[in-house]
Amino acid sequence: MRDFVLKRMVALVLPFVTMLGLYVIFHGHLSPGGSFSGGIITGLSIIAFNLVFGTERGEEKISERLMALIESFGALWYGAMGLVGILRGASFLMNKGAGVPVGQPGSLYSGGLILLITLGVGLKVASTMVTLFLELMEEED
Amino acid sequence: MGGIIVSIAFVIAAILSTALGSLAVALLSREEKGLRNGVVVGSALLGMILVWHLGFAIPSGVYPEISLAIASLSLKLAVDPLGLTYGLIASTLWVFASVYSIGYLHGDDKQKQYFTFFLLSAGITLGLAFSGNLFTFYLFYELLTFATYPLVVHSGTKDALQAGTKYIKYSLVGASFILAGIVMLAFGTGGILDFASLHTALAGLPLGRLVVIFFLFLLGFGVKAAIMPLHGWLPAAMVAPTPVSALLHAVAVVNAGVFGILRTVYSVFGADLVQSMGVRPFLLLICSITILMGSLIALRQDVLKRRLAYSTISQLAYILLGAFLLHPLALAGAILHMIFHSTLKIVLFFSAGIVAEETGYLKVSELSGVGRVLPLTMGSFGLISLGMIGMLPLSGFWSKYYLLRGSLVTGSWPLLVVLLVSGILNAFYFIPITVSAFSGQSELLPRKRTRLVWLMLAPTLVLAILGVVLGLWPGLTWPLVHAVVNQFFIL
Amino acid sequence: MSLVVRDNLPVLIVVALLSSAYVMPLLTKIRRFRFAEFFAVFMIALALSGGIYLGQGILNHGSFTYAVGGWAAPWGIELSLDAVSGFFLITIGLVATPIMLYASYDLVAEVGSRSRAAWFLTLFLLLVAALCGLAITGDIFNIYVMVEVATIASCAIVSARNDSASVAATFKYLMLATIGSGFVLLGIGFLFVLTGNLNLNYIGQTLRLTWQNYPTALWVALSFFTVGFGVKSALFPLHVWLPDAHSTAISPSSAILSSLAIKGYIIALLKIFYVGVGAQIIWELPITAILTLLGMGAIVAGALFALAQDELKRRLAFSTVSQVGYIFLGIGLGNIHGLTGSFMHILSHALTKALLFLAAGAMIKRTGKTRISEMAGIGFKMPVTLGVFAIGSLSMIGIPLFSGFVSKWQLLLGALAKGNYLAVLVLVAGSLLAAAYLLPVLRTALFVRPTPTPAKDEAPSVQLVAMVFLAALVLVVGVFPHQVLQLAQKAAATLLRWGVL
Amino acid sequence: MGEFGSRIVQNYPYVFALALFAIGVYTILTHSNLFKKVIGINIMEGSIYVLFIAAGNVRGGVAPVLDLANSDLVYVHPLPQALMLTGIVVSVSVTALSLALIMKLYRSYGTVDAREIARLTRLGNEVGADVTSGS
Repeated sequence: MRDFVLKRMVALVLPFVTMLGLYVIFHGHLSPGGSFSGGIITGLSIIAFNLVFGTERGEEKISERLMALIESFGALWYGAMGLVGILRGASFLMNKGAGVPVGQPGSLYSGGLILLITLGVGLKVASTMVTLFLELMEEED
Repeated sequence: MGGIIVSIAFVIAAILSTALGSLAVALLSREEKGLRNGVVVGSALLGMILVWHLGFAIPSGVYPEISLAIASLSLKLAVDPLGLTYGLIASTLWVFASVYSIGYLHGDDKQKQYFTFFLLSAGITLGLAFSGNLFTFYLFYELLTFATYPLVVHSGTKDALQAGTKYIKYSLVGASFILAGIVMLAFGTGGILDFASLHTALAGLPLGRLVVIFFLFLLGFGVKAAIMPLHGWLPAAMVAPTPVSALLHAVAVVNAGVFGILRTVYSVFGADLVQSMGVRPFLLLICSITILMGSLIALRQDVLKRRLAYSTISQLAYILLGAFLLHPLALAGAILHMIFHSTLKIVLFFSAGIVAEETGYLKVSELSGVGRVLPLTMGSFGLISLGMIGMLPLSGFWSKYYLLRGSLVTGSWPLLVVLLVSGILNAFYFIPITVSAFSGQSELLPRKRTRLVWLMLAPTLVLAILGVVLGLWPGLTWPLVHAVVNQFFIL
Repeated sequence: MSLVVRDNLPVLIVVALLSSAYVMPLLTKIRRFRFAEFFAVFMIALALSGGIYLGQGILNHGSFTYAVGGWAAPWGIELSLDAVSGFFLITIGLVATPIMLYASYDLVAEVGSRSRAAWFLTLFLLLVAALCGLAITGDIFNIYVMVEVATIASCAIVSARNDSASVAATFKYLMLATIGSGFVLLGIGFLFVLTGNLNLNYIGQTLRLTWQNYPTALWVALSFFTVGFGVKSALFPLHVWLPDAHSTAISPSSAILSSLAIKGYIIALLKIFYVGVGAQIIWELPITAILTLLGMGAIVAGALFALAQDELKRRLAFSTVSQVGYIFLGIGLGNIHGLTGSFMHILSHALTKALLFLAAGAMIKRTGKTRISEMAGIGFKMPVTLGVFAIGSLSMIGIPLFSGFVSKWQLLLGALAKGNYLAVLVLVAGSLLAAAYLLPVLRTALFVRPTPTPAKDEAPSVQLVAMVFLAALVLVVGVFPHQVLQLAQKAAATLLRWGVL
Repeated sequence: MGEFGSRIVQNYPYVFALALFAIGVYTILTHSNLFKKVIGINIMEGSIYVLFIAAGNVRGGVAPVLDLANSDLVYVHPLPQALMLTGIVVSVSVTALSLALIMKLYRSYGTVDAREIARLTRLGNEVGADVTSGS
């Protein structure tokens, strides 16, 4: 793709899109949206980069191997957060009841583990989207 | 005989000795022929001794049993006179057949497979004999089909495979009737299937359902007993090696069917109940048809083994006739006939096998003059076939005598005609064979003694002598027959 | 610590399986592949022995519930550990481990590349995790999620080898399975609208009081479930995807799909019908009669289709259609014997069909022959494999002393208790037909001897161990079914709410 | 009929959802173009979202985001929305998987027509049979 306007535009907009995605992930427990929507937006920003600048440059920025790593990490992170409840003597995924500090309602840190879980899920969703995209691109070769 | 220890352990040991023998044969390498033959004869012999031991204990009247829970059904082994009769016949003849097989299969490259299943069938047959309830009976009955299938298709030819398929089809369909019957029975009695307690449990069931169950059993066991419309597999299965035809299709498998019907009539329903179901005339009619048709078709067979097969069909119906007359005398006749027919028919098959192996002749029309080459073989064939016809000093006479008396006592005089006509037909299809074998012209080359012919001849002769002895002293079997009759009729 | 593990065992089993599924891609990148295979086998064995332990515990100490996240029943997701869960967990444990062991041999060569092999392991673990999840969950939407995970994993597992035939079969499977999911979700929507609950027990309580107000809506919802789960568990005539999918997949895939995956959906159906709606209501609606009819049709039609196949794996696949009919027949009969028979058949068919598919896979791998008519004399080449195949066949036919008989017996009693003589006939005919389509394989392989006699060339010992283990289980369940049967009866009693109402 | 008609009108979201569902299933089953099948799947899934969201709707309700300042707000039922989020994730996965499969199919068969693929598969089987019986 040699479209100058497209490249410049995307280069300009992408950081903000990524930022928006992360914002949505982090505010999942406060406002509409959450890990899934945020993850999709974050993932799409990476996909857009790959589309516009080509998969080779995409690979340079974030390698497929790293993506796979993040993907696995996201899922394992969720499991690990769930185990916090168990390790504190309560049940799986237990939050407040397991003694996790929950913070002030309405502030960014509220809801205890939920933020951390959302983060893991968001990463997982983003990386999965990218991996799926890359898989489909590869098949074409 | 008070000193004899009677225990169910003997039954288990007898079953295990043959089953483990089968396992040992399967594990031995193909080449170790000597050891394998030793194992085969040894375990068959051990099984026979153990069963005979129990047989000697009959007068003591102690009948041990054992139960094992399985599938909400109990696996039960028990000793009773009827089971002992079948067990004694099978285990004894198995020893002879195993010796004969070793001679017959000499040089065959599938001996290992053959003897594995040969011994396995022996174990299953003993299990069948000493089954203490219907479920156990059904279990061994079904397993017997699968264990004997490899023996039927032993040669691996297309004919053999087709015959095997036919055998499996008939048997499995039959067995499913039995299963349906057992389920209906179990459902009606609340799970009671013990032969010992079935009578009382059946008492409350509606007669109509009992008749349905009875016919399900009859259809099922009738397949292996080769009752006339269900007999198709038996002549086809004659492609099997001769010892298999002799043992399975004259003794073990067909008698399993007959034994099943005896169990159905006497152990499951009881003579009184069968009487009150009003099915007796129909049953007698079927048996008469089978007797006559079997004999008539046998007349027209040229292949010797097929002629013997139809003769078997006809003779088995004698036993069933005795069973269905529901009278002590007739039952005695039936039990006697079961013993005698097995002993005699196996001799006939053994002889036919020796003839086929030594001369290559399979057909009756080819046999003229064979007697001069194989005098001992054809001599025993001739003598024993006389017994089969029911000539006076030979064993077949006594069983038919009791059958006749039984039918007269119960007033079923038309059966008299059936039995007499059939006897005449028997003479027509047996005597010409012997006559032409000894009188006809022979163009035979001197026979080649490539096989271990003495291993085949010895059991034949011993059994022929046994057949004669039983004929001269029929009282030898009396304790057994008496015990069976006593078991089911209060005399 | 051990107490912590024991208290949280239900959720830990699923978490362990899911986590190891996601660890798998990492492992294959940093270690030798052998290690990943070993790890997968180890994790499955570990998690599933946990499952078996749990099932034992339920048998001995009764059922219990587990609130995920500490949120109690009507609000949170509740795991309901009753005899049904215990039974299915034991089934999964006994069957999935040997299949995984079998698959671990030379997996890379089987599916083509290391990355595909890693995918296979991930998907396999995901599928098993989803099945465990289905076994333990008491929440209707959770059921949907698990069903979806299982569906996607099993679709992907079909095309593990990536050859064109299996991809085409996968696509067909995916389309129909998705329609099935659509119906299931629609049914869940109906139940949610009717009761306002997602917890099965609460749905049941609400429906018992109010169902007479909207019988039609309930009836429609149940039809949706029947169609949805019917497609997924290949209930005749919705089975069209199964023969292609199960016959083109690699053998361990076929084994797990045929033996466990479709049973998971049946367990879900049972839970929704009997826990969520309740036996009393089910019996009032014509649904049981329809299931009985479909089950009988499946038994006969599946077997007839199987008879017409010459390709071994296709024949086994159609046999699954027929055997699933037994399970649905038992569900349709709906009495204690029928349901016990269904549960026993779930276990027995899982063991048996896994065994048959694995043995068939070993035969096909060694000889390259896929058609039964070409298999003359394989028994001389691979006696042990054919031996276990014979055990599987006899069990499938329902010969006493083999596990298949135990379930057949219960189903027969159930049919008689219902007075349904047609079902008795079909059950008996079904085993005859099973004999008709399985015994010719044995006949050709064992008794037709090609010349010259082939030399012995047995399957690799790891795979033999897996198959012999399954065969031994078939025999153990057949000869000593007491404990398993008791658990199956308990599961059936749970569904019928015996002792609850 | 009048009562029935009024019930239909009252429950129009559900009727709409079921109609959409039927359209989706019809598309999947009847169209031989694989992409259209995937579109059918998405229509079908969409109909279920409609059903759930309509079930959770409260007339005059607002999005279920807690507003501490305004305590007398009526919220719509948040549960169906959460459920449908999961439903969307599932449908995305299914779509992704089917697209990947379609690409593989296109590479091996050179077509995205289901009938054509079935024909080619059958052909392949027959050729395969010939090869094996000949060898």
